[in-house]
Amino acid sequence: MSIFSERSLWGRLDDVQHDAGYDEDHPPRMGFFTDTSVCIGCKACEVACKEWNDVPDDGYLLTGMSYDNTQALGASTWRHVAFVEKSGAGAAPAVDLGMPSFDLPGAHPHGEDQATESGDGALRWLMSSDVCKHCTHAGCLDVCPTGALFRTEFGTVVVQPDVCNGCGYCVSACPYGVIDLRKDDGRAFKCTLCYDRLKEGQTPACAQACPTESIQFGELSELRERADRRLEELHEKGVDVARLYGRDPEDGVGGDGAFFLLLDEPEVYGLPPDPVVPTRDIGSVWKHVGIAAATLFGVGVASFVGRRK
Amino acid sequence: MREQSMVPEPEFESYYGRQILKTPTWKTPDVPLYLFLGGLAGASAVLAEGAALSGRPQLERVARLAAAGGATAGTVALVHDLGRPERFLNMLRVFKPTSPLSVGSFILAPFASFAGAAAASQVTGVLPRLGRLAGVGAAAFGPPLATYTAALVANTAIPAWHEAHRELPFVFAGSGAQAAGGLAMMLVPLDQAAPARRMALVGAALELVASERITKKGLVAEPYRIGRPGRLMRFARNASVVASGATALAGGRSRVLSAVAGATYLASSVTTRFGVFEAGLASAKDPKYVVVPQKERLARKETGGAAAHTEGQPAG
Amino acid sequence: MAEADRNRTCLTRMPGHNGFEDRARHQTRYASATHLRRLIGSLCFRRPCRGYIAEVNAFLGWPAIRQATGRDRLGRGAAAMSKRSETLEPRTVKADKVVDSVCPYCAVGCAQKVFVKDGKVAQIEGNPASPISRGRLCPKGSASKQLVTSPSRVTKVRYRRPYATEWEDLDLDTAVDMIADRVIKTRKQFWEWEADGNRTRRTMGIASLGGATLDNEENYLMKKLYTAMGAIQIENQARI
Amino acid sequence: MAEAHPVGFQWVMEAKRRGATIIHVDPRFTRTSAVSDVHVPIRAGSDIAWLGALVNYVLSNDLDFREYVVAYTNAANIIEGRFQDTEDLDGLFSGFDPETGHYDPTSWAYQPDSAQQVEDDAERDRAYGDTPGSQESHQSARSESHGSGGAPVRWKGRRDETLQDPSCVFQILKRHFARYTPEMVQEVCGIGPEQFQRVAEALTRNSGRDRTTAFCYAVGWTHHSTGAQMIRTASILQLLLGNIGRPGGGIMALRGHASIQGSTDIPTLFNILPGYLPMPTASQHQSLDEWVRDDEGKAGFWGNVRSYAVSLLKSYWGDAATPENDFCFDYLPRITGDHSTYTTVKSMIEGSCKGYFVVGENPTVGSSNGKMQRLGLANLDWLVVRDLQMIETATFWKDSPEIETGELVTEEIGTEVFFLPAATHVEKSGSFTQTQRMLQWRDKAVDPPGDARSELQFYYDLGQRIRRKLAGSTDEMDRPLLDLAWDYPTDDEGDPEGEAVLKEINGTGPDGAALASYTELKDDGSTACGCWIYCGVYADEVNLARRRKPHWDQDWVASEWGWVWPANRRQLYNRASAAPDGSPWSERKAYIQWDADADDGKGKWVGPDVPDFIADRAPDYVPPEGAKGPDAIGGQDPFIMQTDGKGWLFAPLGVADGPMPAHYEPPESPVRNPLYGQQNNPSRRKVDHPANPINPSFSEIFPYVFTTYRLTEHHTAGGMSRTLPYLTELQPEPFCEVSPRLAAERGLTHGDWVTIVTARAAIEAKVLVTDRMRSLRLGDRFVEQVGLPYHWGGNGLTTGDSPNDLVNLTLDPNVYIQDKVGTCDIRPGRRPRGPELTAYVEAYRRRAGVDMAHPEDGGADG
Repeated sequence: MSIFSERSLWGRLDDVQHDAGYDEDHPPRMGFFTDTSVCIGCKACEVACKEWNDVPDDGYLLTGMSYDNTQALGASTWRHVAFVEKSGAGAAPAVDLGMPSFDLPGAHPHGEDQATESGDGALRWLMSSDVCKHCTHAGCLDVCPTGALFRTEFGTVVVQPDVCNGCGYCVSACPYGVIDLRKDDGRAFKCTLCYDRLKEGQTPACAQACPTESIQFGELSELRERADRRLEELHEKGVDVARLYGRDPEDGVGGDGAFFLLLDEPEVYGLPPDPVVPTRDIGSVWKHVGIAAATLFGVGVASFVGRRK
Repeated sequence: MREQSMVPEPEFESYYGRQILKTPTWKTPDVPLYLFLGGLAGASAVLAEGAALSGRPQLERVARLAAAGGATAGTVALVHDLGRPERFLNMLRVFKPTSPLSVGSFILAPFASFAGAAAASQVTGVLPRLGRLAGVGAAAFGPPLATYTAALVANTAIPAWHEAHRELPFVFAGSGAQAAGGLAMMLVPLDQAAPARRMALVGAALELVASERITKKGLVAEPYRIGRPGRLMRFARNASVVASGATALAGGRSRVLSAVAGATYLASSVTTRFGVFEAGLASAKDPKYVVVPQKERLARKETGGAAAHTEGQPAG
Repeated sequence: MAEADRNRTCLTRMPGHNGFEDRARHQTRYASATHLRRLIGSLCFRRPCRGYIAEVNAFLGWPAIRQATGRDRLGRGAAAMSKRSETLEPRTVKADKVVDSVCPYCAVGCAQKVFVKDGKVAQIEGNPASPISRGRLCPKGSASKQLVTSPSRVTKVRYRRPYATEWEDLDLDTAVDMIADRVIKTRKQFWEWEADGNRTRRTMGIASLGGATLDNEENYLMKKLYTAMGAIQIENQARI
Repeated sequence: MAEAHPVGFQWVMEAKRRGATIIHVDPRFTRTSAVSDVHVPIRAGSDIAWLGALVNYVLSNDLDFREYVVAYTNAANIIEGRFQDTEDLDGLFSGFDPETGHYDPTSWAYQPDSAQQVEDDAERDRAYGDTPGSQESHQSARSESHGSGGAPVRWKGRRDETLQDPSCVFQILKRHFARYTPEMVQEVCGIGPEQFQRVAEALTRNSGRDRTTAFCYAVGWTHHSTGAQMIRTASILQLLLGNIGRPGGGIMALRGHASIQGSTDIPTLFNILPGYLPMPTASQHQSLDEWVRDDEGKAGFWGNVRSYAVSLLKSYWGDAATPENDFCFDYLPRITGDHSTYTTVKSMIEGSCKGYFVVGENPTVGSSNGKMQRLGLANLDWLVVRDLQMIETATFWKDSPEIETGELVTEEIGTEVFFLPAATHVEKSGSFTQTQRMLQWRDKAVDPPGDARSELQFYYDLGQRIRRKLAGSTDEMDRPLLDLAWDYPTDDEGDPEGEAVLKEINGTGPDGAALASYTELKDDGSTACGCWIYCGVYADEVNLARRRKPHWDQDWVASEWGWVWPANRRQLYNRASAAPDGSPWSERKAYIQWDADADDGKGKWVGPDVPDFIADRAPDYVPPEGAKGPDAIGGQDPFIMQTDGKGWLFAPLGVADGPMPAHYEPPESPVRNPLYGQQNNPSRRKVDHPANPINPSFSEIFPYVFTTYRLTEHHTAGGMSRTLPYLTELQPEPFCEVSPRLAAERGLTHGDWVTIVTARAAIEAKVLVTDRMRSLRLGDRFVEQVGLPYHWGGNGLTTGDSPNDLVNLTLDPNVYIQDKVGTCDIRPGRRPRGPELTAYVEAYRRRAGVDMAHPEDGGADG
């Protein structure tokens, strides 16, 4: 459809701010690179985020999901540290384990055959701080009917709490399951990449707190280069399981503004393996809606055609 | 039908079996009702204008009221669903072609105004010419109103909805036609209800064909086949078939049968919307609907190279 | 310095002791509030135009109009920006003062900056200038604003009478005075000039536990006072 | 380290990024293990066997840094011929008295290198009016009588620098550790030989001239009845490898509280006074002379102890302290042995200690054997609790577990409780000393709310009131209070100025001006100094702890951020970073070195840090006969706080449980000590009380090992974390961790309730069944461990039973710290409630055959 300029909805888009109506001299696109290979699972990011953004607590529940009692990103959790305990061979399985591996840790007693000389790579404890991806093509932003969700001058995707009317459309449109409505408030919330701090040139709270530089903040273009180098370094060290996630500007969301270095398949961390922005198909959707509307109109007309009973 | 998937249960990894997507926060019954009411109102507006043109005053009256009433009740349902209802007007803050809800708001607002004005004029007899003009407007906005709701659910990351984005508009168009036709069959004398019967019949056929195409989509369509949404979809289909049979055989002869068939169409239409809605919820709640198709797509991409991104690939 | 760290300090470098006041000096290369306002101004209609009546102004402020007339045709960016977003700034900028502090939890000694607004703590965050912590904090350190502002903090003296089943209120002055009386009495009661023939000059009736979470100056006064009292059973977490 | 000190761990990650190998030794697979190159699961409490085997590996393969070892350690010292090792006595050293459980260390001593030394020493003893033999009592192994630097040796001693003499330390060490083999490590620790080999190779490969290895530890080493010796084993290893006093080396204690280092330097501890001056011991110290005699005049900076002591007395009693009255030495109360916290708790239960201040601690949750803590509290006359939140220690009288069981009844508890709200770290100004001895000043940000006050204000106010009430008293016992220098400027709210106190700590000269260095302290009463090692923090009237020069504006040592005691030295003993001749060991590891051309050819030590040495002492300096104090430090004696200037591979005295470490089993253990016939540390301090019964070793009733630890998301006894929503939601319930094998053995289901029982208590928690807990294979058997994060208690946003209730009280004989390793049983389901709980534990005791006549013993050594 001609209203959609090329690349606005799908595919590589190198200047997302310009596409969103900002002048050429807008600031560079900012983002996160979360290197999970150095994450120690301390959850400082979760707390620093809440302290800065006044996000309420999200309930007290011992989940048994390793040390993850936060469970998932949501309206009151904008950073979420996943903990994955993987035993067995040191390397991640290429496809699947032959059994669903979402059992709780230790669900399969090993008994006498359990190896006792640990440090043999028999056990991996993966940690990863998840966050809103600030997609190049953001489903939440596309579907928001009020303009509450908008693209900032930094290329990030932010909910404006003074506008949001809590329609909830964004919730269904996020291919990562990030954004959600806060029940007692009614509005949608998610990571703002500390929009307010960015305006003053400050680092987002989570990245500032992160003790081990697992969460790195900066210009997206630079972060991508850094991530490429880090991946190369890890591959040279023989960490073949390392891969970048959300780095590729050609992927289904045009690349993430917050991307990751993972040590296993994305779904192991609760991430979709190949997310696509729903709006990629909006042209097709409207086309079919149009035809269907015409069909309905036609049915209406046809109903009055013919002899009168 | 036994509840089982048509493809072998795939093996996949996930994070403690947790869902990847968020479950849509849209409330039941607000939103499925809204889907239904939009269809009813939109198709009724067409029916009303047809009736007006063809001189069927009782059909016109019922259809006009159905259009206005559906639009009003639908708007109420929609506003009620909002987390901040007082900010309903923010829906008109921008016009976003990427957001079916935004587009829908710019359809619903004029439609509701036109349909309301037309119905008011009809009922009160005031400003009949303007009322007719409004009726034309409503008829123009009616079909989009009835079908845009398909875009509303299709343009999401919910696999069961998104993967049906080509078919859902037709399901919704057919479902709307059934509802409008069904309601008129219930309330309009036999001699004026023929267009309503025809609309319901054709709508039912449209919906059945489109629904069938959806259910054949493999794993992503599994939620339409199993569990509660599966039962709802089967009920709706069966209801449509029964109502259509009755309508075709005796719809024009028996007032009672016509009314029963009409009510069955209505029930079918409502049930379809709940079925589609709940299939989406179920689809969001199980990570396999996200992981498995996406892994398959990645695998195809690896083997098939760049061709994978072309239109027509399931998006998952 | 690691690459990431260099980047981070570049972005967040806050002047060592002067707090945020001279942050302008550290304005980064990519954004500043004035730059932004200029940017927004060029994207949106300038609202208070001469000659327009208020309604027109309001209408022109309607984002859909901005959308239709500006470059953000899809209404996903500049056109959708709200007034709040346009003028947003971090609350730390409005702080009355920024105070250098140190995290109160473990002994790593991470440097904190405490932002104070209207006599209340508005934010506590890591100080990037620290050679120990480089601005980073763990979850506990990151929660220290909540520690300070916690609604469950007890801020009134509580008193439990012997054999009582409930707390009572007690005036602070009275409480400290009562404690002084107790100290004097117990000290005397358990006074011991000698043990096993050796002079001890002490009281065995009074003990104390604590100090590892306190300041050096506080520990100093405590030990000094206790020693003068003759109390020796003075201990803290270092033994536990 | 990633668990409990995440921000400090950034430097480990930094090292890893640069190629360092990270080895993590821990019973559990923790967040540290997750990012380490090697995780070595070890049976809790078996670290001496593990480290000892590494020592043996170094010694038997000649992998020690010989030049360093010969020059800087006491490897070459010849030990008295009377010395007998554990090799000779099946687990005991010579000098053990089975009656008292104490060692007499005289047989561990250095041989003098001349008869003249013996004669001089005897002469000195006679000058003090002692017979030479009575020196032994002064050199008692009992550690509470020593300050920092350990016990002073009498002489540097005879040395054989070829290290061949069979009586030299090096050879003794070699023989002592010979039985600590990789096979023994498997047998004791559950660590396989390949794993051992991997670590041993990594460790030795990364030590020497060009490379250094660092050790970090926390309470995983200190919380044992052999804790001090665990750290000594690491010290021996690091000295042998040349990793002490050099950049990138060292043994770093990761301490757990903001100013726990400060509260040791300026102690709220029973056995020391500020600056590690010993509290006077009644049997030995009845005058200033007696108090300082052990150290005075000895080589090193402890030789000036009289200046430090007199200056402290001057800061305490000001003008009242005069040369004529021994500077008020007599005002100091004397100790008579162990008055540590657990001993004090016992005297509370027994009714001989009636008033208790608890200040920023929560002993009913944070101290071991919580029941004894609560029984003690319940028998007080009065209790003062100062804290931010309503902690369990303040509410014991109404909601402790013993109330639930009926062992205590609220209406029968006569303790008068005062809860006084305290100020937080932003509501007062003051300094913390962090774990690397750095003082950092905090400015006050806001006023404390309501009745909340700083401790500074409370104690100042309390002191004022007591002094007012006693004014006019002629009772001699009140003189120390009435003569106390207790006058500090205050702000409008009555809060004393912290900087004024800091200045008193720093010390002042005759003119009242702040001193710049402890070398300026005098023993004539002309100087006052509250803590000699902190002298200089307020030099030139400037609060150097307040310095905040950004690290990017200075070199990597960052000397202008805060202030580090002593003398702003960032690394202790850094003279050892240079070879004996003063040149760097290698360019890569250069730090402090001798620059012979500096100062117009007089030469001095230079480098990025403050040299931990006398600045102009040449490497070839040999002290003249009879030199005292700092003058007696040779140019190649880097350990300037030791009286012989050397690092001690062998402790000729000062360590209560032997001159060398030996592995003993924890007081409760399922394992028979394979190394010696002696099962437990023979010198361990037992706490004899019916509420402290010890599980019999090897008991089938208590077959599992348990240990306690921290989680990142919480802080010690929880008062500062369980009360905060943001931390509570991250770890919202108490839990324990077990291996899948143990879960199968006991039928435990992941996420369900379980009950953990010892002879002291039974608690309940949810269980996490996880591969992170390893089943350890010791020889032909498995040992299972139960992991217990200990943060919980009855109050706060998240509540639960306190794991410390399970822990027994058996103390290290050097420092009186408890052993947190014990044995237990674990069963599915929740624990019984009320009186049934008491009966439940009682039944366990009966079945395990706990000897309630000697409950504290454990009975493993006959």
